[in-house]
Amino acid sequence: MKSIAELEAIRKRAQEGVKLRSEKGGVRVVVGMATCGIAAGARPVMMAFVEEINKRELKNVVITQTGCIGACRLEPMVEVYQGEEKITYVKLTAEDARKIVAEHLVNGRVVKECTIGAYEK
Amino acid sequence: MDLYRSHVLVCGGTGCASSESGRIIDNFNELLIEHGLDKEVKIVKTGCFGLCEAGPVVVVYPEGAFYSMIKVSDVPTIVEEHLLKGRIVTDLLYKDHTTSETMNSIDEVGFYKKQRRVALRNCGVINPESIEEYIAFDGYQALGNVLTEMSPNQVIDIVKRSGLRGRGGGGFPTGTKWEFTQKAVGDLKYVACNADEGDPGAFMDRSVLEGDPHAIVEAMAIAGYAVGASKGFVYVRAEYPIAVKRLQIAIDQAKENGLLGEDIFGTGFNFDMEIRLGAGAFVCGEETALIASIEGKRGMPRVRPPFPAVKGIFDKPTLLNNVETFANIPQIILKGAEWFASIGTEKSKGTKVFALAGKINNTGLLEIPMGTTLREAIYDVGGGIPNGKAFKAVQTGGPSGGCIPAEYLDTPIDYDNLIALGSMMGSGGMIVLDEDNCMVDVARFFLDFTEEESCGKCTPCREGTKRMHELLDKIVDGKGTMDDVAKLETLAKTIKGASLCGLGQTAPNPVLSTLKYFRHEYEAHVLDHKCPAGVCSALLQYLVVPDLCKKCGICAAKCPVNCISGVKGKEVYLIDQDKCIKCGACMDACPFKAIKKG
Amino acid sequence: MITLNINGFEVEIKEGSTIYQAASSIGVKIPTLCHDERLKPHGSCRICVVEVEGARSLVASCSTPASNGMVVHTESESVITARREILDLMLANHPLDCLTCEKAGRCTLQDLCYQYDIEESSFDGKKKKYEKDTSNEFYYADQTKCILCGKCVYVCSQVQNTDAICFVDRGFETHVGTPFDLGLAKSTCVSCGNCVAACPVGALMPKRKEKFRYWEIDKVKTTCSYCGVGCQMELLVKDNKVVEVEPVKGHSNDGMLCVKGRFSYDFINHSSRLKKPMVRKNGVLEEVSWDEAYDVIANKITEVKESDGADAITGFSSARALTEENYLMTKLMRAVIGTNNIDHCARL
Amino acid sequence: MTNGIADIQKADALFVTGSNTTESHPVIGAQIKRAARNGAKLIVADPRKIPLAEEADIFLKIKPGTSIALHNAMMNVIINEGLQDDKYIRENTENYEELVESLKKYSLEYAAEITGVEAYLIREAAIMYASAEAASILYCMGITQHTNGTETVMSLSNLALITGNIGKVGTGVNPLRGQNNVQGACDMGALPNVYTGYQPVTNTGAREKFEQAWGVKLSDKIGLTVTETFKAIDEDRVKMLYICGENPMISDPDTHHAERALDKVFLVVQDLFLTETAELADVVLPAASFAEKDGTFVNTERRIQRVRKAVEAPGEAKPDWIIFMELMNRLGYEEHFNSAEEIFEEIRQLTPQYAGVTYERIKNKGIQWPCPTLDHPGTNVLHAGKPARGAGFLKPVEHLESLEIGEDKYPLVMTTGRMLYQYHTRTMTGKTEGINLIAPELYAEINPSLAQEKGITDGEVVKVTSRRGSVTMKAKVTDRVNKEVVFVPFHWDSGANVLTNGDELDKYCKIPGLKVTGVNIEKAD
Repeated sequence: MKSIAELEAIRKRAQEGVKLRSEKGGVRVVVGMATCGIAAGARPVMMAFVEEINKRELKNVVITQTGCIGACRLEPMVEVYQGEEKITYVKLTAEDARKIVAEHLVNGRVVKECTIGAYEK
Repeated sequence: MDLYRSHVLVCGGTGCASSESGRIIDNFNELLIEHGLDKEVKIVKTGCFGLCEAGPVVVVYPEGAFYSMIKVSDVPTIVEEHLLKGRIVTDLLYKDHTTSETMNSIDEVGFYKKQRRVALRNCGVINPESIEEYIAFDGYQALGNVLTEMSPNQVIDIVKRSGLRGRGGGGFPTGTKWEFTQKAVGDLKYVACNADEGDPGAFMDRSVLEGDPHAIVEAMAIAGYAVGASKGFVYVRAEYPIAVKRLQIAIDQAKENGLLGEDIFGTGFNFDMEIRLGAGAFVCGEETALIASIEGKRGMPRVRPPFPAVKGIFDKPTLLNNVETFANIPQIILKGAEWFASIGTEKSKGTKVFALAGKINNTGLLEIPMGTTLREAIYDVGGGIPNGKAFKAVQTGGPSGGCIPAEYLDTPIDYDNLIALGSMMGSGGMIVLDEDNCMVDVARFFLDFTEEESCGKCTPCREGTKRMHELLDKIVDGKGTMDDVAKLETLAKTIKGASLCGLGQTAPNPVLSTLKYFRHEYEAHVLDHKCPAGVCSALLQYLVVPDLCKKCGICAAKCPVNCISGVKGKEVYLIDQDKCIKCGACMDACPFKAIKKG
Repeated sequence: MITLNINGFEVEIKEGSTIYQAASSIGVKIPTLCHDERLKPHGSCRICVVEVEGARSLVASCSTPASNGMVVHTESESVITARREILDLMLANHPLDCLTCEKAGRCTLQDLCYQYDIEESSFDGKKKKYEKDTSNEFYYADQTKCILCGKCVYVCSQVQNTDAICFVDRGFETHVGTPFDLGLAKSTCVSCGNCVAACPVGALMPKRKEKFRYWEIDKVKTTCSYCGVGCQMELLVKDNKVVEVEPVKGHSNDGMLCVKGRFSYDFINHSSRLKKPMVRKNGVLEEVSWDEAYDVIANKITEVKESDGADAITGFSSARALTEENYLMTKLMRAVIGTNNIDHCARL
Repeated sequence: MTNGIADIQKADALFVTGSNTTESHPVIGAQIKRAARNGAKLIVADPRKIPLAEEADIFLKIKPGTSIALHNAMMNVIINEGLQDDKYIRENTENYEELVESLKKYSLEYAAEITGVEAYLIREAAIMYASAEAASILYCMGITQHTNGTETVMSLSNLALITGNIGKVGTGVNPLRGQNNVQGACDMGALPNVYTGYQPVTNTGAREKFEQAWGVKLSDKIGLTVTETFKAIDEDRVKMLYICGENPMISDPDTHHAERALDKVFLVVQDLFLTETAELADVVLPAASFAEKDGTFVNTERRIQRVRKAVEAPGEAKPDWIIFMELMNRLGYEEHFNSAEEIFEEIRQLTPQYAGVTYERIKNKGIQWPCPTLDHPGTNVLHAGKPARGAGFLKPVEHLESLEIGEDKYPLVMTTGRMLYQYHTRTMTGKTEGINLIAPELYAEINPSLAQEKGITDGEVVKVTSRRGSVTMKAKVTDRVNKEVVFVPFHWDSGANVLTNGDELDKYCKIPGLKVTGVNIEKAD
């Protein structure tokens, strides 16, 4: 290694890989992955989230899973936590997931059409 | 590095590895593939988490779920429930001994609450075989800062001001040692790391090497820069295969990344290191013996001066620190001398890792700030004594440490307090003894070790430990006299005063400290022919309590040496003490609890 | 130069000297079993411990540097207690066979036990027992008697530099042996006997051809008659017979000898030594008187000189003989016979 | 030796050549090892992988008889690398330019070809020797026992001179002398050309001084050397030979020739034992051993040390000096010494180097000559400041192949030497049982590949043949020697010296070329 900058570059890259173990703040994407969710197609949704976040090298984003939220009919459901705010998306497809990453996570614009509010209307 | 949604950290320390953590990892990998989770869940083999009592340990992030005592058969449950469905498997979570509460997250576990992890900070957190993970947790940044921004003198100044003292036992101020080595004249200098952890039961050095080997590589390079050395040796005992393997991987990775070798960070500084394997002699932890062993000679201490800082490996100035000492260095550089000095007591700064064992609930490795009291360590972190037994003493400092009785439990732990109590810090062994331990037997146990491990060079240690051991044997066998006790004490003092190296000078500590605090137990053995704790078999008697005896004769039937006589249904049974071999079969057999040990 | 105080006396000595050296310089004798000026201080026996005011514990005088202002007591009560205790420990693991031990009379352990009134050991535990290694032709090793002062090992590795012997095993089982305990004959030992000379007890002893006690012998210091190194040695003489040879510290040998000087002295008293002059008569050498022998030689010299001149007589002097004898032979040849035909085997 | 033995510990580099020191001078060998272990660099040159080679930083396994080429190439490297000591050369030597010129042809490749040593090793050895602060050369018969032995020594002294490694502590050109008092014998003029203290018999002043002291007229004709004597006997020029304490039947080259000569001459032998030589004598005189007399020996570092009487001589045996004195009296020359000390007093009157030495002064420790006055402490380093002759003459010397080499019938080179346990002709060591058990018999060291070629296995009896004869001995198969070299210790009778050449002598000092003998080796029938 010939410079500090090189080390810094490695560090930045590497931190992404381990932030799960240290991150307390940031964005949490919680995918409902109980039997109901999986049956409704939660797996490809989650994979889409993982791939997209990876591709965009987003920092401070944690993807996690959870059990049954209780509204099985709305699965696949995903909750995005950011600070105090919680947005619940429902009936997602992989396509939606990529959109949520692009709009919500990157640009801070909630993908209104996928939220539980929009669906319930 | 790919992004995963979940990390499963499995302890790959020696303790957990011996309880099949390797197979657990394999099983996880198989099941992840089976369930198609291998792209989203990552299995990480880490170093020791410290709470070995609870091993094998598995922690699942991002939740931090702390699973303990995991068996291979538990793996499918964790995969199917937690990883697939997001349901934490409560049954497998660690339960606190004191509260019996189930702990969801590792952060909530009482064992960790009072700890402050500096030396062990990455153990159980990173994959020790990945330099990227180490770098992610600020690895090699200290080395970078040192090489690009600091002069060797500034580095030494920081280490001095931090107040760090040698963690191998001596407690010599580390910065001063660095300064001596820097000032010593020599065409070549060496940095050496003492990883010859010889105290039975102590494994903090092993844990660091297994869990965070890059920290040692980084620290040694920093030390090399500070003292003017370009070559480092790590002396590891061959009994630590995992540590050796991971350290070698770390060295290789550091070389590949240009963090060892020539012109590091483009600064012109060169540093290389290699591992030297030791054969596991206790005495090789003594610095001059260790140096002799690195040189390929018999591991035997030599007289000092000259100190290694002046004449060390191959007669060249050598800086020798132990693993835990080095593990603190990168943190001190990154966070500053003041930060480190703010932890601990006036004369003992920072944290210290202890290997807690014996009659204690949370057997394992703990890192606590200096100045934590013995009581806090034993009760708050260690979870207290199991089975409601009474605390008797804590033995610190390894086999040549001393036993500290209950009245000193509130002593803050630091180098000087422990010495004042007739014990020592040593490398951080901490063995808790309860009412069932006989202190004479404990002293004999440690003498058994030091006698065997004496290098044989100087008379007091070689001959004296043998005779102390023999005198203790005599006392334990009920054949001792008060003359023997007196002789034992004089002999112990001679050995302490006249031996060549630290091993001999401290070998009598178990005897001297037990004589100081538990003399009544010696007297009981000699004068009353009794072992108060009921440990010393020669002094035990099995007696039939006549009032309770139902004259059934079962005891006589069970006795393997036919030393119980009586007439079934008519006469109370009687044990012939001369013939009795104290096997206890009669007591176990008696349905009426009419046989007592005393 | 530094100044220290030993037993109430001021001592000035070169910096870097040990307490032991400082004491020796004013004639204060500190007992030791393992010290040898030729060796790096190793501080094994601990008999030389002394009290230094202000020090945490007793220090080994052989390996502790003297420092300015140091106040040392070499025979204080605590020192004597420690020495007695150490001797007690040594004796506990040493056979009490002084009556028949060949080292008796020159055994440092014996002398020190006498000096410090140790009649017998107060410990009655295990004693070591080893087979004697008699495989070397010239000396034997009896580890049962060894007190592990280490001098033999260090003399072999630092003075003789042969590394034939080493410490084997640990703790109470420690003993001096050869690699893998194969015995001296199979080691790299060159039979110099320099370890034997260093042994303070009877653990390493020359194999004796006849019995003697050290108090029966006379010692004569001389120069070795083998190669040109000029090693200094002492001939041990009993009843007009050389019974042993020991090295002495000299300029060229630093207290060493080799196998020849040390052990090959049998020729001195060998039965085949010439005892009378002989003259060849009728083709056979017959013993004659000195007078007759001189006559034969003198007559021959006169005869040859008359017939062929002095240069027909040649003398070979000897690189083995005394300087004085070489001189006299050249004088015989040059002044008396009258020729420069004198040479010796310098070239061979 | 130009420098004392203790100087070995003060050298930064040691160049040991032609000396199997640990076996021939074991106590010096130990001290060389000690110096090496304490950090001195050690260069060893020898045809055999002697024990010292194991300790060496650089070992040059040189073909026998090629030392001059090695030394010249080393000097050439030193000069090319600019490592010579110009100041010393300027102030203390002569003939430097001629030397430099003569060295030019000794390129590393050329020297490697002659010596069989790889070029880079020669270069490293040269640099190691020349870069040391103080470098000492120690040599022995491996350098001198050649028909060009004197020139080989000159090349060594050239090496020392151009690097200024002379006259200082820890340096020097140091011959290790093989016998206890070979130095004393030389000092006393037991040589055909000089009186005591190397005063030439051809020098009128010296001769007159001795004539006056001894009260007789003295011959100015240089006498015969040992090797010349045998030839002279052959030619009837010598009729009587008086041998004191020597055993030429074993130690001298070409035993068969020596035997014929000794048989022919009227022989007087004075010795401790009936040696192989004494058996041929007409008169045998029993002498006292060193343990039976008082006197002095002078060791290899010129130290005059005391010998003391410990026991009485057996039977009628007498110290040699008493025998000489009585014989002198018998011949009509009055000589009455009561002790060796009285003789020594006469010696020091006649010998400037000894003038300051008395028995009283050497009571406890010996003194190194030159010691000209009673208050002189003796001299540890010769040529201090300046070489004794004013300026060291750098005589160019050339490598010359021995005449023994190069004949197809005798394709191998036999080199002789000593072993640790035996001494010289075994008259003394051969009397010790233990010694004979360890070193019982003659043997020849031969290389494994040579052994294989000849179908010889270890321990088998082989016949070694030279132009002078054949000897059978046991084969010791070892890679200590290279394939073209055979080593035979010379201690045994009817042994190595049956094969060696006694005719070709060094032109300066008449030393025979014992280290190079052309031989062939075959399995014995």
